[in-house]
Amino acid sequence: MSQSSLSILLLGALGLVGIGVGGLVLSRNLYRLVLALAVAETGGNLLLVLAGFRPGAAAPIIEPGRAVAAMVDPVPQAMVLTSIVIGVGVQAFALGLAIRARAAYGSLDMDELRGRMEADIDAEAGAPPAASQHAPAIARLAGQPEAKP
Amino acid sequence: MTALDTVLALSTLAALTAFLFGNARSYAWLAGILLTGQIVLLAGMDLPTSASLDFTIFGQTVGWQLDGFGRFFALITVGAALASVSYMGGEWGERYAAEGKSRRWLHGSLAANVMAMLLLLASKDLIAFFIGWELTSWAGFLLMAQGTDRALRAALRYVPYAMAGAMAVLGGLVLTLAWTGTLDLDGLASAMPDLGNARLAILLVLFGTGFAIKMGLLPFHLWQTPAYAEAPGAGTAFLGAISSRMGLFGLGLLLVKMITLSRLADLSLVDGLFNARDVLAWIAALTIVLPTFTALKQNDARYLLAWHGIGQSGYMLLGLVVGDATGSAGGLLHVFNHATYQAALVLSVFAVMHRTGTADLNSLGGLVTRMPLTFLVMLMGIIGLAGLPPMNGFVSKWLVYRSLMMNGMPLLFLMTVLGTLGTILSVYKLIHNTFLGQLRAEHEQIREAPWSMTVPMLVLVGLGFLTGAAPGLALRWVAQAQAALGLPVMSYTLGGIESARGSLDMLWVVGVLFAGFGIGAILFYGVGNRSKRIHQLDNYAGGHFLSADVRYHYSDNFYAGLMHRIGPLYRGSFVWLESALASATDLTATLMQAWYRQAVPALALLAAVVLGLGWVIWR
Amino acid sequence: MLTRYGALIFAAGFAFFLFVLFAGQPLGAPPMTVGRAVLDQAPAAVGAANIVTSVVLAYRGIDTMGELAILFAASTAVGLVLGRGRGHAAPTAEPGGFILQAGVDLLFPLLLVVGFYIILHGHLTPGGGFQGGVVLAAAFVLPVLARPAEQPSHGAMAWVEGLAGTAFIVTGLAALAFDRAFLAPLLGAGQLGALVSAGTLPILYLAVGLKVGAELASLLLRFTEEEAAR
Amino acid sequence: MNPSVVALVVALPLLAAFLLPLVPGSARRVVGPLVLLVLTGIGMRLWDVASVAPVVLAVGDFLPPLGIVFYVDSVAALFVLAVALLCLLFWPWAGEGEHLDRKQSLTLILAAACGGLAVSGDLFNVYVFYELAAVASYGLAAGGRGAAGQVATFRYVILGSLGSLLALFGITLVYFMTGTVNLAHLAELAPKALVGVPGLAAFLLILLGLGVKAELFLVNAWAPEVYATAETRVSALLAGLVSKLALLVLVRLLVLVFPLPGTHEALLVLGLLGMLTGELAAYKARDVRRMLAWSSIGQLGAAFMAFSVPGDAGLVAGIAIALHHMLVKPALFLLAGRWGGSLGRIAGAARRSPLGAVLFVLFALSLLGVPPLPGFWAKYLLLSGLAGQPGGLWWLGGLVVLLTTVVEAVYLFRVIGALYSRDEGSVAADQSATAVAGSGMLAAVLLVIALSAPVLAGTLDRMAVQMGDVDGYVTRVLTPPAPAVPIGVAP
Amino acid sequence: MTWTDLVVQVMTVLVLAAAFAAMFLRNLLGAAAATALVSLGVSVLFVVLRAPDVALTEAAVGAGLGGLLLALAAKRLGLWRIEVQEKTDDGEGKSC
Repeated sequence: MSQSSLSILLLGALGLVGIGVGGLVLSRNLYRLVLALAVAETGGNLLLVLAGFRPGAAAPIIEPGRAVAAMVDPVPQAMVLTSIVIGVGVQAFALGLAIRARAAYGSLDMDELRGRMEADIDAEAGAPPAASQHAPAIARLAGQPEAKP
Repeated sequence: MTALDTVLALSTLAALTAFLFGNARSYAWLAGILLTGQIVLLAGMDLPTSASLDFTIFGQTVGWQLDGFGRFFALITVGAALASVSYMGGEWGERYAAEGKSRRWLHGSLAANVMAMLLLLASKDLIAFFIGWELTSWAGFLLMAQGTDRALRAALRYVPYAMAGAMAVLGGLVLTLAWTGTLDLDGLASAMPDLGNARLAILLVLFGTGFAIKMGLLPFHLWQTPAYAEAPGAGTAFLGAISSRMGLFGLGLLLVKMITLSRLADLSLVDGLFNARDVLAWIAALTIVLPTFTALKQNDARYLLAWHGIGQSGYMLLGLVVGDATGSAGGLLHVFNHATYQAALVLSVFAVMHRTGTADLNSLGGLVTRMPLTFLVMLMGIIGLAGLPPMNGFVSKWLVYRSLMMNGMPLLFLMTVLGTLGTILSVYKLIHNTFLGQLRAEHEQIREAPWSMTVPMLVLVGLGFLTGAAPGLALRWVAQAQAALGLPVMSYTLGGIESARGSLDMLWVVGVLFAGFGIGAILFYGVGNRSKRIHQLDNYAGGHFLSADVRYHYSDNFYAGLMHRIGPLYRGSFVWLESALASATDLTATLMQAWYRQAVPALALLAAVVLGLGWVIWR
Repeated sequence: MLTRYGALIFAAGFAFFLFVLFAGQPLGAPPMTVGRAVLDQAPAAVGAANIVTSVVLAYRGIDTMGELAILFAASTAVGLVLGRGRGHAAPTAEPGGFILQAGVDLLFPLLLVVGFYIILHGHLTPGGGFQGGVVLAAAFVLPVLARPAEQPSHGAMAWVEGLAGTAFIVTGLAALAFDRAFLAPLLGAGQLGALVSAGTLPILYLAVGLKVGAELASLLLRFTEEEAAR
Repeated sequence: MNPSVVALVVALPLLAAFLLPLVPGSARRVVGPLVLLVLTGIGMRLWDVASVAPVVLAVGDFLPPLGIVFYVDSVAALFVLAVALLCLLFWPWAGEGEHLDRKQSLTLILAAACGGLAVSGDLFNVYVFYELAAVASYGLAAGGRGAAGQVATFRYVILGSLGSLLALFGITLVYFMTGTVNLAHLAELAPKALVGVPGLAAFLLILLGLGVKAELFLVNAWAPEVYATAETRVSALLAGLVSKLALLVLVRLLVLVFPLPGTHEALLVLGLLGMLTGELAAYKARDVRRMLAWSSIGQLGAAFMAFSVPGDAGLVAGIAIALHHMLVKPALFLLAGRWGGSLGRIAGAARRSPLGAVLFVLFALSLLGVPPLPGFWAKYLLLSGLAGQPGGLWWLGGLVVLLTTVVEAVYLFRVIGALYSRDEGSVAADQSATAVAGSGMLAAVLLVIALSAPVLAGTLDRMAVQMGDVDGYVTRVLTPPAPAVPIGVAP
Repeated sequence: MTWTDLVVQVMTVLVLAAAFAAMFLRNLLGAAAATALVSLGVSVLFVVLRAPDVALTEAAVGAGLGGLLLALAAKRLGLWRIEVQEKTDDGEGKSC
């Protein structure tokens, strides 16, 4: 395989990472966040496999008949196996959380969920709700003292 | 087991027993015995005495050793504690317990203070010093926080000051270690003067700030008044008498022993415009004047005295910084003198509070007929505070004045005189509003304070009078302190000082004074006595008669005319400074918290990574 | 709006910087410091024709153990989040059409066979415990999709999970009995390329496959349970 | 001692976690504690051995650097011990049915992962254990009180996964440059191979990636939310234990693999910012739980600053701070279980449970570094380490430490003042007996340490020297002690 | 230019396109499908990179299992009813 397509592969891997990370910071939908994470991790795995690849080398599997040819580095492949499974495990857990959050707050919008969460925390602590983003700045800066019952 | 070990063991024992049995009615006796034992041991101790406990940690040896300087302060500490404990032992303590407040904690925190201060005063190296310093701060906090929520709030206001001071000292400590390689005080005494000017200035600022905060020097004085005034009576007496002097102790070690005054004088700041010594002297002078005139405005006797406590510490520092034999002797002697009459005054004020239930100078008056002994105590006390003969306050202040004149510092001298003027005015307000004028109707049934309270007060003022008439008694300890610091030792006599350029013999002064009183009395009574006793209420003012049901006492808005003149000078700048600092911190904190409340933390992370990689790549 | 553009710029910059970094690396010419040694020694030392397998199960066996633990932790955590304590309410979804059901019935044994084949040949050919385990999981989940009414018992699955994981660790610990280090391959390398070779590797891979299959199956089944039953 | 004992540190808790659901009901409750007790024994044994000479285990008898290596020096042994004890202290005893089993399994897995992080000597293996610890702590955090916790955990998962991704890039970069992931091998190659821009970039990526759990500034925004919503038991474990192990791993990498110019500065700056932001944010916190969360961020910033000091001085200071915080913060979180609300609520709580209040004061004072409590020595080491450096950033760091300590004093004493104030709080806030007992035990340890400080100081120095001994690490790992058994042949 | 180069180029383009789709498709179910497609494409690339094990795993775990998980989760999240999630769930819907 030519060097140019190696560069293309590198670009592809990093492109996946860029797209995934971009989606991770851009989107506010929990489900979409999980997707973005999956895409970015796929890119990372591709990169890691690339780290062990040599053009013209064979897959690291010995066919009994054939003589042992030059092979690609097997260690990164083993690592990638691990990281793929890890990624799926985290993805499943995140989806479970999203389901619960949706069931509790009836929304998948991160901003809304975050607001509800802050409100719950303050309510449980018995502290007055924090000054909202829309309150005049000076009120936010002044900050409230601790709650006195 | 050296004498110092015994003293420390006794103080520890006192603290333990206080926390165990402090609630018992008769615990004060045990505490008194333990404290007396410490006084005896301290007085009889040969100097320097080192403790047998010491250990090495992270390459530094930590140990304790008491020299003349420390012993001088230690004696005052234990004495003040003894006075407070005996005051607590009687009716006052009963009332305190009856109000549902914990005598255990009061006794305990008092004993803890004594122990901590002894550890501090006996420290042999900076680590031991810092340990003692912190223990003193937090034991002081404990004592301040006793009793009421007002006291707790005042103590909480003390926390940032105390911590800032401690951290300044700690910073100085580590820098000292980094620069000189030693933390032993004697080793530093030889190593520190060799440091360059810049480093010495840094150390001076760090240590100086820490000590100044403890001492209540301007501009770090705001915490002290409420914290000391709101504490329970015995605690207030102890705190006002000695607690903040630990700052002076530290400054003495730093300025005189380690840096030495001559090196201080060479240390020129703002390229030679003035040297560090002048700066310190002027800080001291300002500390004399401003708090004193703030005291003039107080309407609560406790606050008034607390403000004076700050002002008087200025005299001590000033004398120490002037640094010749008489000046330093005056400064150090003033520590002892101030302890005697400050404690007496505070106790008398609390005696009045004990009977009348208030220390508000606008709601008292005419108590002289009801509480004559307390009146006597306060009278002698304010004479000492104002620095007039025959009390001991006169001696120390005279020494300071004299050294200022001799060293050609007329401006500073004028400042001290101004301070004394303010002192006289405000203490007159104190005694007038409390004891003179006409008795209020609600105070008709007031009785004299119980013996358990009057005796300690009388002992204290008696001590003040004695050392006023025969300063030599106290100057012994002072001379040892001077020697330990490496200052020129003042040659003293029983009556005062013997010097070619004007000596002072208080025995003569007091003798002449009382002779004068006697002659006056003989003339007055002997040669046709025309006086006639009238009742306290049988007088008239402004031309029209007052019937006995209208009590007339001119106390509200005291010194109206004077205040009309100097009132506009009170700007409250320091309060403004403090609140500005607080709100600035608040603002920064809110901004910092905004980071943790951001909507998309991942975005910030990403941005950071990108910037970081950019830094790495184009570095 | 501004933050959105900022995010785009940062994401692009991130990718760009990574490109700058990795473009400077020996792309296509890895140092193979460890890799070459592994390639040289693995066949003799471990005896697996599939060298990746010998790396996964022998050289980096601890990684695989951690990987199993991660799957276990994930499914446990999902159970903690989605689970409803004891007993599972029967899903309310109606069964699928005939075609689907029949297809699944045909598929089930096929998947089972394929899965075990992949697992047991993991040391010879591409594939192994993880891949085969996924197939097994699919084999058990598809019927549920077809007939939501009849669910396999979580209890049985838990047993498979636990025993498979235990088998892996015990096989590792067995080495201690022969005074070897933890997870050292036993039973000799055998003849390269034979089905019965590579010592304990097939056993390990079987354990991995069963555990992964059970984990993933229970994980998937968690998601098939309906919200309504909560 | 058979070095394979080291493997038990990981294998045993995992085995128990796998088997837990199969154990019949009555015995099920004792499995976890038993295993943790055994782990404690192993930790003590390892401590004894490792304080003489570190223990090396080549897993599977594969000669390093081919296989994975476990390396136990005295620091690692101490952390293994701490893992066992803290997991025991915060063991989920009560709970309903299956959920309790799950929490127990997750706690066991967390213990295994933390033990693995402490002993592992392989970069990618560290990554795996880090992920394991991550997933376990996600689960525990989400198993908390209600949906707010699950939203917070989701945000935590997103941030943590992004971090792991970064770390993976760092590892990939390292592999590109050196072709190995064995720490000793890397330490050998680093001076030549891991230099310049890529090396520093790899360090930055790994630092920010693994820093998420260590509450490193920039990646710690999850902490307040999670600690405020998770069970205090879990918050205590995360803040006390997991963060320290992530820290330990990062320090190992810094010492062994990345002795580059610039790494220490980066660590210093991040730690400085963390301390500044954490302490100041805590100053404005409106409830105790989040206050503690932010203060732990600040403390970890201090630890990072300490480790940023080159040489053994930095290691000594860092280890001291980490251990002290590992002791104090869990206790404070325990007490915050009942007193986690706003100050208005806990007003006057000291009258109801005086012992709890006294314990709170004790730990607060130690956190502030009031002598002679251990916190003072930690702070002293940190400051003297920073002061020993030639000026510049390091002195700025020292200044920040001093100033933030003042802020810390203010907010901690705000709480103490509320506890002891004479007006009544809105809710009855009696301290729970278990919390008092647990924090009481920790307090006893604290006081013992305070009394035996001079002795422990020497031990600390030795630990730091052992940890900083790179050449020793390389030789011990890469030259196997005994001739390896001919591989593949059953004896 | 050998066939591998061709495969690489085609698959890379396809994968990137699928990734974009996964990020910007309004229909989240479609986005999930696109994500699975990304995994599949990458697994092909793995084959080209002489990593058959990884390819199998990526196909089985990443594409198959991951896709199944996403689909089931989407069902439970009620994302199969497109018109509903348009309004409530999709954050981008509002903030664009």
